[in-house]
Amino acid sequence: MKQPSSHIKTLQIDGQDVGANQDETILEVARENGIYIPTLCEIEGLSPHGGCRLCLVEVKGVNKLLPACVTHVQEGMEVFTNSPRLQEYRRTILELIFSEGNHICAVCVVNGRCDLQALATKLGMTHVSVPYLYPRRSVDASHDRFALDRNRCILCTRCVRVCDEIEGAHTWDVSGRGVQAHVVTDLNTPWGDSDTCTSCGKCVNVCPTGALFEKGKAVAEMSKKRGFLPYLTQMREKRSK
Amino acid sequence: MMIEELHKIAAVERDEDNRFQHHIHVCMETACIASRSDHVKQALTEAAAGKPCRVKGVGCMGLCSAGPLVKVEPEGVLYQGVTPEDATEIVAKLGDSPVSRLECDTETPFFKRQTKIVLENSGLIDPERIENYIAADGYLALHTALNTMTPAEVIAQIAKSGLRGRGGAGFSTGLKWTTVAKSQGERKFVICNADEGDPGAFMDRSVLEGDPHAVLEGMAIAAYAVGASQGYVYVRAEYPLAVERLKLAIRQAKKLGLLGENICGTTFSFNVDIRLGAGAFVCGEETALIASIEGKRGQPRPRPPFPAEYGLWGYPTLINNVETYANVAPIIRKGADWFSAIGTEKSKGTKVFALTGQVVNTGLIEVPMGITLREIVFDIGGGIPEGRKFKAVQTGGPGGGCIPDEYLDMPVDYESLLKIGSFMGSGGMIVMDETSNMVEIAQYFMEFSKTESCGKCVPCRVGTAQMYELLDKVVKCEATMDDLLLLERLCDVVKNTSLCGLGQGAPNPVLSTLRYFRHEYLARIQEGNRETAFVSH
Amino acid sequence: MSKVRFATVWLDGCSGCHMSFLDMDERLIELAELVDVVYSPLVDPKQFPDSVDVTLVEGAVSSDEDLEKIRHIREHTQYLIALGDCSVTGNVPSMRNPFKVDEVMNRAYIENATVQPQIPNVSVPTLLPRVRPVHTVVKVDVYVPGCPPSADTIYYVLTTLLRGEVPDLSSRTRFGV
Amino acid sequence: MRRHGYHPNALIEVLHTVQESFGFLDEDSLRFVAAALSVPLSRVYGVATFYHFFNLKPQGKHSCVVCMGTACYIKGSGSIVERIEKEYGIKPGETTPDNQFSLLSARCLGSCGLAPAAVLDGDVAGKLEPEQVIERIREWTK
Repeated sequence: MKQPSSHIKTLQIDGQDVGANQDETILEVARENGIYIPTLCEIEGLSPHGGCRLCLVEVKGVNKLLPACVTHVQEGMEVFTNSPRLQEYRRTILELIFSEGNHICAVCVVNGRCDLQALATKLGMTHVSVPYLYPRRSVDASHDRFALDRNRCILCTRCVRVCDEIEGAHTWDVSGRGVQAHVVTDLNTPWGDSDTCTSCGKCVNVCPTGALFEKGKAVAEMSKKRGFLPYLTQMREKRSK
Repeated sequence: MMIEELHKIAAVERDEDNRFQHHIHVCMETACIASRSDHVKQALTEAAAGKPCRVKGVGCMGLCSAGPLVKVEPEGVLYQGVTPEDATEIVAKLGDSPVSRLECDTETPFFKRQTKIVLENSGLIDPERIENYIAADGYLALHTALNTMTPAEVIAQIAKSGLRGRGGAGFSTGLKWTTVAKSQGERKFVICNADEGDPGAFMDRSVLEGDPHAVLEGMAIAAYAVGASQGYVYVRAEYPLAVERLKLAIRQAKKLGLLGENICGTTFSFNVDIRLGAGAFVCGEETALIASIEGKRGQPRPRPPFPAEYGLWGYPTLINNVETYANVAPIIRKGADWFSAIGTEKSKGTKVFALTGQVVNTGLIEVPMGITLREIVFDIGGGIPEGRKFKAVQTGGPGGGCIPDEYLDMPVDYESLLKIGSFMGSGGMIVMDETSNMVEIAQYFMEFSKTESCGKCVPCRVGTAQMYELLDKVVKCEATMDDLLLLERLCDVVKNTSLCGLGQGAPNPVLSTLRYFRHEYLARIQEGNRETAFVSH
Repeated sequence: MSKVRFATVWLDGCSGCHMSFLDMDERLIELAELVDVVYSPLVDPKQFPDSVDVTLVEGAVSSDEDLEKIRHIREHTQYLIALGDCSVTGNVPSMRNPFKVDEVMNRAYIENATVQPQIPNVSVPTLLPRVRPVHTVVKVDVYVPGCPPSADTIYYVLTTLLRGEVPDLSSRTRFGV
Repeated sequence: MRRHGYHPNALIEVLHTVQESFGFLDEDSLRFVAAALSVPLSRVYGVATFYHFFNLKPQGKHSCVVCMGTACYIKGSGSIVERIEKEYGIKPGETTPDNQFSLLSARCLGSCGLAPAAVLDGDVAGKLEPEQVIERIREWTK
């Protein structure tokens, strides 16, 4: 029998034997094999962030939980993606996210098309058992076409990353820290006044919630178009070759 | 710099010292300067003018609460609470019977029970003079390593000594060095973590202020061992004196060819730069510290890859803390066997602690690993003031725990502390007596973690805020048993799902106080229930 | 077997959940065979009875009156069902929570009033400092999110409970809707 | 800035220098730093607000930094802050309306042996009582 190349690793995910390239993450391999691991800050085409902690998985012999989005596969790894403990942790993390902002799905432009809302349903979060924090957060509607409602921002930094890595403008960044952290444009100056923003709308489309949205859209009217992201990444890779 | 030159500098310095019959050492560290030891030194210098007596500023002598401290050698008389007005009298009584009203008894356990490696020079040498350090065998280890040992032999010595990281987690230093040495990279870096952020901890500040060259020498040896040519000391901006002394030390070492190009006549080159922190506790976490040196927000990133393989600007990077580096030169100089004879089976050597809180002797101590908490608190620390009762001792900072009296006889080492829900941490040791309320202490630490959370990962960012609110309810007697259950659930989630050590450790003060002082939580909850019951009927 | 004693209440909400309840249409007749509606905005009694088997709660707890009501109801109900986002999360009523009650009142009754600006204070319940989801005040047995939950969802929840089973809502409804 | 070679990595060092010279970081200097180091504006802002050492608002003429480290906390530094709050109506991080005096808190001054400690206009003082601190501040604000 032919020895497998050292670039190919074999491992088990939820009892299923899978093969993977050595530079792949657990998340990528799981997806290729139709195994679902919940994610929120992660989006294909952007660098990983590792902040939402929803993709944490158990690996046999490792006493810490590992984020599937950044953990690379290893030979003989035994991964468990959906233990009762992980389900419980994920639900609590979702509850923490919901408690942190002011997420009122009923009056949100992406109601029905929101990644956060979909996860709550999928992971069986029926209510939020931690107290709501009800922060008082500001809205920036100074841009002609788009608006930012920080009440719905979950600090996944997809907007920051897409603006930096794909558009190259780095108009967005995170300001402050801890529960006070929030996204800003430029020097915390109005988005509409920004000289660096190209109004390309990439941030709006990658935003998982209704925090960034197109103006003129009413409740449940906005859907996010994300096809551009894998396309642009692919085209750029081609050009640089 | 050749070995002969090194010996010559040492000889000249010793000769200079020998010209004086008496030496007066004045502590010139932040805490003593705050009690105006700078004025004391000035007055002593004036009083000693023209006499066979030399006045010199030195590092910490340990008993910070009794400052300003002044020591007279060779008699070994220690004076406490000295004022500038005492200067003439102290000088006049040299060689005579000491000034008894100022005298501090050095025969007490506080002085007798300590074992000094890291602090061997502290209080003896002038930190602002490299010659003084050299006269105390300084830079001999670097010379030995560079000229008589291969990098692999240096690492082998460190590994054999059993030295473990003094920053808190206790990772094997030898193993860390090996990983960096093995990692491929066109450049490598050595970083000294001096972002001592634990409240109630000042070991690293004292070492940097009292013996900066010991740290630089340790870094240089480490750089030689792992193959790095550039080092950074990441130090808190809140420590201006430490920064100043470090800057001076780097300049002096460069001038003598002990840092810079072709050190000690070899091909080895190593430069050190200082990077200032800017008030972010999370930057003590190594990946956050690296981000900060790179000029970014100090947010940690998931590990692996570990900095040893992928660190500063993507290059293999060795990060150790101040105290770890300060152990290196003595180990090379005196041998791994000497070092590993001190301490316990798994925790070798000594540990420096900042002993503070409700204890008679507060200050800086260095003790062998394996000493009991009782010895530290009651013998060295002199017990609890005003006859009050001991309640707990907190170690490990905001990620550590409160240890009750039932564990006072437990040996202090990495494993034992972990077993009882605390943590070695960097060395803060805060004693609490019966007047301390443990729920409030837990809330105090949670406030710390909440404010210092970088905000990157959800469990730490939101979880610490939620736990703080729940603790606040308990403190105000407004919490229910359901709140307590929720608090415990959040502790579990935050501990196990947070990205870095800050979040993973944040629940520990709550968990340890719940474990040992649960009745204090319950009392406040019952108190609250009684009040509501009263209102509703 | 006697019929299940059934109630619905309407706290701070828009009544949309009750409308959705009525949208069960002909299935209401089927349910009426199984339950006795002993208290509801849809029926006559003004006093919440002493013992009720199942109560559907629409709306969040916003005023001192809501608070008193829900505590009383909880004491006299076996199964309490939080129906709809307002009772489960606070939803739209809770959008005032980042602000102080005074600010909200001023905005609504003074700044934005075109005739006779004045803050109502006679024979209206006092607002609580914060709108609260029902489960933060009393124990809730079943959560039915949705704004509003569909008639199908409500029908499913009730029939499942009446069969003595625990409803699984994971794929049937969500926040918002 | 020349000293730091106009390198984007030097952002924090440069911000330290700017704050040392001007006392705080205003919008103009942040813009200038961003342009000179070729760092995006939002990153400069993100970094400046991440670290508590940096101030984006001008500070009072005098300052009192009360240590809130554990040792100081259990020896009553909280009552010092409370006393100042009561007397001057400002919380840690705030400045009196006349810009005479800023109250700040520190995580740990590393002077735990002298708890409770504070830094009064740059000098560390230890074993403080609330009244002692108030007296010092009164001298400033006379």
